[in-house]
Amino acid sequence: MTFGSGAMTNSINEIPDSKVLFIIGSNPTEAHPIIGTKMKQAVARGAKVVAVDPRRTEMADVADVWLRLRPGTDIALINGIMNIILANGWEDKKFIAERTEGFDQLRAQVAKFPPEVVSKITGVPVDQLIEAARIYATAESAQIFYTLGITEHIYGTDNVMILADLSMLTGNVGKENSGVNPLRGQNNVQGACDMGALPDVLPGYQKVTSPTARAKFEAAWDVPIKSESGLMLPDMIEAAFDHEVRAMYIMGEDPVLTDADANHVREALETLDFLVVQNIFLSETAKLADVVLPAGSFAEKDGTFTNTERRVQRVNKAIEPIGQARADWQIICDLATRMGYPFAYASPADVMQEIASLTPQYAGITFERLGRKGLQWPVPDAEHPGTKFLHEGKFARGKGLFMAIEYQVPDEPPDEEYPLLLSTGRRLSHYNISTRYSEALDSYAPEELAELNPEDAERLGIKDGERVKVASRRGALETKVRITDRVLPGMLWMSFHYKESPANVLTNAASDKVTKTYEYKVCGVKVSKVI
Amino acid sequence: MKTLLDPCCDRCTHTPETPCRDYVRCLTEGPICHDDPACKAEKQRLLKEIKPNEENQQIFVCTGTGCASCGAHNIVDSLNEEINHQGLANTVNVVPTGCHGFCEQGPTLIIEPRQILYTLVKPDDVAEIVQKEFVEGERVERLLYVDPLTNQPATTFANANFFAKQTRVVLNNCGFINPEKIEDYIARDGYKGLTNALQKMTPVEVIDEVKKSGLRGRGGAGFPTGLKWSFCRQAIGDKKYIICNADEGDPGAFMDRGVLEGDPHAVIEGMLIGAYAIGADEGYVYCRAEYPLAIKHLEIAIRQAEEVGLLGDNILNSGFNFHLFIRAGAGAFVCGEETALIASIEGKRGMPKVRPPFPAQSGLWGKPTNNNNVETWANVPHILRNGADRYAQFGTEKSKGTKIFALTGKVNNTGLAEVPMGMTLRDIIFDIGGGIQNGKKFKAVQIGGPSGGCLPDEMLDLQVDYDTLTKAGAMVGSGGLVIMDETTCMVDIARFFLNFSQSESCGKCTPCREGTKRMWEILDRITKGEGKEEDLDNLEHLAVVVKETSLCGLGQNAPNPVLSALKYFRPEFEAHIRDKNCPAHVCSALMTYSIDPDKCKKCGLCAKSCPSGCISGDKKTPYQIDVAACIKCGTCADVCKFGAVIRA
Amino acid sequence: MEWITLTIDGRTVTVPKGTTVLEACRMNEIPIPTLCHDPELSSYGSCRLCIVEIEGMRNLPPSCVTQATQGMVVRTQTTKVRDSRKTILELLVANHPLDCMTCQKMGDCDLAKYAYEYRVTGELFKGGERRHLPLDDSNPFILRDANKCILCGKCVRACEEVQGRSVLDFSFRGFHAQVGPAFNLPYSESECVFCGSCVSVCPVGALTEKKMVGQGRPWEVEKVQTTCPFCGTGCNFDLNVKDGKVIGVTSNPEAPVNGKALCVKGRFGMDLIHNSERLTTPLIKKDGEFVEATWDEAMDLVAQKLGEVKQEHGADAISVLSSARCTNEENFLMQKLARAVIGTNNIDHCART
Amino acid sequence: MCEACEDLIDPKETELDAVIAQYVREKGALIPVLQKAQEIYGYLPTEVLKRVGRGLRIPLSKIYGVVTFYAQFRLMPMGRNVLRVCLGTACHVRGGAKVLETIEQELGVKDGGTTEDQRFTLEIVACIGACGLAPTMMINDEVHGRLTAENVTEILSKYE
Repeated sequence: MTFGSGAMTNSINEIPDSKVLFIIGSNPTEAHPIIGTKMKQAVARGAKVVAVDPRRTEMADVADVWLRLRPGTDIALINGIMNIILANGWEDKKFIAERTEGFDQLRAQVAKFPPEVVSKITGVPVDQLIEAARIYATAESAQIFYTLGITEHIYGTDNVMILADLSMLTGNVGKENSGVNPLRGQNNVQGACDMGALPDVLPGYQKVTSPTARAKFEAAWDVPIKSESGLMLPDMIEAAFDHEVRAMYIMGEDPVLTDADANHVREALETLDFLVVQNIFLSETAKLADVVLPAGSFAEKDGTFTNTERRVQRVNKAIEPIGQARADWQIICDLATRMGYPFAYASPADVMQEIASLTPQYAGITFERLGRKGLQWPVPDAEHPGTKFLHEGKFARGKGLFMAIEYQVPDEPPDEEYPLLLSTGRRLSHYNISTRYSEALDSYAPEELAELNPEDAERLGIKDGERVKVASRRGALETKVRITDRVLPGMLWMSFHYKESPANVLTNAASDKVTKTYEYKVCGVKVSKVI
Repeated sequence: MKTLLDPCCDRCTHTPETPCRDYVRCLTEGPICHDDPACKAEKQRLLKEIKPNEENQQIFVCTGTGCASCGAHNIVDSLNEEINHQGLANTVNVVPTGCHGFCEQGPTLIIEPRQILYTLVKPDDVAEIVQKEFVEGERVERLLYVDPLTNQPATTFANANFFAKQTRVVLNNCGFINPEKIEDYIARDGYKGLTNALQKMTPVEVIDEVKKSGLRGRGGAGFPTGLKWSFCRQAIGDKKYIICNADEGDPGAFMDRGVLEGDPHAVIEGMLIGAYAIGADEGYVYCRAEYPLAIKHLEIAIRQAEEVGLLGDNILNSGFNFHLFIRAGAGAFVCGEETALIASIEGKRGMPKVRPPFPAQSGLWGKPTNNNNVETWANVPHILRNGADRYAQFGTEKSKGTKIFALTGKVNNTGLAEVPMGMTLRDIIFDIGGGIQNGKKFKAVQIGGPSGGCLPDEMLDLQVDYDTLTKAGAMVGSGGLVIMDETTCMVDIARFFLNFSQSESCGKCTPCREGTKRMWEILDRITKGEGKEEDLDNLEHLAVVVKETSLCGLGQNAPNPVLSALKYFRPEFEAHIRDKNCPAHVCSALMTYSIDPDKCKKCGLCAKSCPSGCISGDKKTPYQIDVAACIKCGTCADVCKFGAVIRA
Repeated sequence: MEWITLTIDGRTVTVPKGTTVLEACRMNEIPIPTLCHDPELSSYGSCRLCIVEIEGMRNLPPSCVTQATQGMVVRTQTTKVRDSRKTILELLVANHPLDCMTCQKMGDCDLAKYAYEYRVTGELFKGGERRHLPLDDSNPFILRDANKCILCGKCVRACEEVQGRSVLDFSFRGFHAQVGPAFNLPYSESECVFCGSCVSVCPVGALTEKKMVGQGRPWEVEKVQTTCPFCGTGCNFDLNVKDGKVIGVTSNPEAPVNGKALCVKGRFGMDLIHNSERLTTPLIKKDGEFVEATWDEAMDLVAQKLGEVKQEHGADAISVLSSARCTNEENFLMQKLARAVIGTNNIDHCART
Repeated sequence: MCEACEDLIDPKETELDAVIAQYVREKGALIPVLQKAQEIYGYLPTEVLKRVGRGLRIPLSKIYGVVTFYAQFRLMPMGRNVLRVCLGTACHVRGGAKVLETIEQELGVKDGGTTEDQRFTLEIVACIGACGLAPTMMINDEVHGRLTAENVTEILSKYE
């Protein structure tokens, strides 16, 4: 990363006082509704909004400028905006001089993206590009918000880095209401990363490749730790497919529905010698398992979640587990013990003690301190009040490094055979897979409604509410369609909530070279009416 | 043809873009910037054309809403016809004007300079009027106004009782200028007050002058105008607004309409002066949509003022800017309350806001805002033209100046009357108003509309000013005087006002929304003869709670008509409840109908018109009413030509 | 900070400048009834229940919008004040159904609380006109009974000021005023996204959580604050528990991120906890079919199988998928299991969705 | 544009859009726009309110709130002539009720009603400020005063 790790630099409750919101590849009012409401409060208090999205989201409706770019052309767009900023001398020269390096390479790169060219690539009119640049660059403070519309591309990392460039170019980072904020998708994706549920880092982003880091944990755990990174999810799937991985233990997730190219995932898991799935429902993945372990829901256990603004908060047990179900942490402890390494934790509070002792960001955290309000990491010691926003004064890596980013195209753009561009995401009334098990929510939004532009509908002879067959190179499904100008012509949008219309049998498993994030946002499909 | 507004010669450089500070004075006393007898003569001639005199006699025809509805426009047309026909066009001049105020006798016309007043004029009278007045130099006696008390015809309008006791300051121009011509207003010293303010005074001095005049808000509460202005002037704000409240919603009041229709520039000049004093550069006139003519005249006036540079930027080269806009109300009485009015201008439901903050701090769009009603603004030019002392000579110690009252109801001379503060009700009702119609007995006068109260005859010698009336349980309000005679039922009147208040309540605060409704229900019960003994106490208790706990003036004053009626006419309420009797014979449910066999001419009209078919009889036997079946609608009594049906 | 001193019911109290009389009273445990006031919303001053007597002020000013000033003398419990409050409550009750026995709000209803405290009889204005509006039962989440509405406007302000949506507003006026979506359509036909903020602020039974109807009375329910298991925002709320069952969710004003605000999933999606399809026992697949097993059977099998794979193919032949849905503690333990117990770095989760 | 397409365009809609465009930048534009819209359509159909809402970016709930607050706005079609009978104080004490009765019988409609032949819409209003001529009524923009049960019938006959 150009200045730090993947966490919100600012706090959610700073949002209502923002002067400028630059929202790109993110649909907060549906995917992060409460953050969405805070943004609308900001608008009510006079904040300016730049929305960048091919889809007409609610924020696009209230935006001062809505840049309706072609999916996947974000890099060109941001380069163009930086080009305009430099052309008008709107950059923050003092900030650039004092807190950044690599500006010259950036300038050279950006020079290749004059507004006219960018307008051609992105399909956004020049005057809108200029207005957006003016609003963002000339504001006293401005926040960037992005979500999976930025990361779920094969060049997702580059997308993120160029946003960092934009913020540093204008000095809109490292102060209140100024920063670059990823809105993390899942309730505890931040925490899972913090806790080192990643193949390359131990808790607290301490590299497995670092001898000192390993030494610390080996001392604490009294076992050797492998020095080379392990497999990322997509590689695990491939390795399973190639019989290099023989057994998998999957807790709480359902890759068969949530991972790209689902059919391929299913095949891979079927080839395993042994599969254990631990979940609260018999998920599509669980159906493939040799052993299924019933877990307790969040209401049935104690613990902590860490939200997208780095706030560690309590989860409190409200009821006993249903039937014989057990809390995931108890199951893991049991297994470890049975495998000859006793995990003797009396409670999650004990676990947090060990976490604090090994994770610098969590050093000052205890269940007692979290109380009703939680704490925002880093919390270096027992007195520290927590950290509202990151990078004040200096970046994690010292000076912020400008990265010159080259424009790239998606792995599988539409073509003659698969003429429509499929993009996927979440809707307000559901959350991934689990909310389907809420009677209330499911009766309210019982089925998929893929969004199709009137032009295409006209051409394909499809009417609102009709059922269609959607096919990609990897698979096919049936779904109802909603005809709406929320999507661009040539585009189809689907959620991935519905196992009846599992969008991920269509999506492309090509992934980002660094993070291995699948390109959920772009692949080619064809649509035909079901007769 | 050249008008007073045109430059006398090419030495005059005044335009809205290049304004001249002496523009207004120049038109009437000019030229100022150069001395040229020819120009002077020219200006004097044009001035004469406007002001009536022997060579230029003028017929002022009232075309205010009242007279217009009685065909005043036809009269104007036939007058012009007749005059041309008689070849008098260059010596006689017909001027359609705003309200003369004498609505009862409309259409009226006044011939200047002779001050002749003709009343109840019809188109057929026109030929005779022109012949007699302008050819033979005679009067048309039969059209002169006759005093109902003395039976003497009034030789001039000034000695007609209706006008004689009035002091016309605000209404000075009403009826004597063409409201659609700014030059008429200027010819009668219009915009001189503004010129004085801009040329000779600082904003603070203007405010002090208004304070000194003792002017108090004419909208009802009577808050000192100068003080109000100073609050808004002192308030911090990058922008300030002023508002003219022309949402004259009080049933029985129409003085604001009279002023807007008859002399719109007086209001504009008043607002200009106020804006200069307060430091506002934008203003709104919020006028109810029920006043189309007022809005029309106002629109014309604003356009004309803009054309000559009296509205806009750098007015009279003083650096002072002011822009004026009209907003038509959409029909909600509560919008007379200033915070509701502001909400309405902002495009919201007209629901009052809690104060503080007061509009002077945070009003229209959160900016400091000053709001006065039409009559208040119209007073201001006089103060600045003639000085506070001249103004303050009228009125009482605490209530200075004059007040326009709208005389209506069972009085002989209905219309608009402007009198000095402090005149007694008796003088207004009997001298100016000419007493009660058809020799009936005075019973009560309702002052101040739904916010005011009913006063009985023992209060007739009360001095009309803010404090005295409030003490008596009424209020000046906007100045509606509804006169009631013995045939008016006070319970029915109280019920009428509560019905009005509860249907106009915005519904925001509990006491007004729910309380006025329940008060009305109790009163309705009583008029239907279903009143209970405890009703009066409950009613009084509820009235006090609503008065003391409601959010805005509407709710706080809605109980006044009930409380004052209970105070002065309690026996009449008790009669309804205990004796199931309406002394005034108004509450139909409490009435019995019978037919006097001696008076009955056996025509059968009553039987034919009786909706419940409860009247029987025939050519030979007098008709009779089956009291049991009678629904007490009163139709029989209305249709009977011989007064044979007895109400009791 | 500038401080001012005033007298309330004979007590001398000192509060920061800019405090309202109501706040001053509440800071000092002096009870004042309110129906339309909510610290999270703009002040409205419409219910008039918080009226007090203040020396030198005419009428009875509402304490919620009256600023406390130096030397102010306030009386909150005089006969006049109490009588007026009682009359206002009588007026509200006169236009409010008296089906408290079966009302979902029973035990948690502010109107009922004050009516009881002020000995309201409901007799005073008996027989007068009442509202008769249809029940809005159009959606799975919110029940709207406009006849119980007291027009305090909290829901209108919450929808506009907190949610920025303005689905609700007043319509008509005076006695006929009501609150609802445009054209008073049912919620289901409006722009409503069912965040339930309106429900969370309603002081009476006009807006209630449909799924909680008949499930439990406030005094039977235990409230447990916790963190929402859905998106990454990290909203907090109270799980309402009765007899070991989660019957619904209510806002917790303490919530650091979201205050009273929630979205449709957080407020109404928790019935998934007791979904009949929940796994209640370990399952072992025997020739293609799942059969129920004991924990010992299942856990021994897992331990044994993983052991075998490690033996035959090495630790890296095992991959562990942790979960962004589970707690920090569980993720920590899972990666420790992978690294310390199994001995592989093959640990990952769907970090990227 | 071809004639066929021109036929599809609703002139009222174009007029309304022009009004919205004229006011869209102005503060507090809602009420004037609704007043003009009602002039164009004679009343305020739901579709028109939605169009105004989209044009001025005002939530529909607020527009409905405003429309139902002010007496002037109509959600139902109005007759060719709007007849406003005044029941203000002056008219009340001078027998306005009787006049109203006669009119109600004459037209067969009550307050707020519209005759079947769409000739009249009857409204009761508080005061039209012509109290001097009480009892009074207003038909469209014309005021009629000194009404009696007899002369109203004749006045009504003048309106088609």
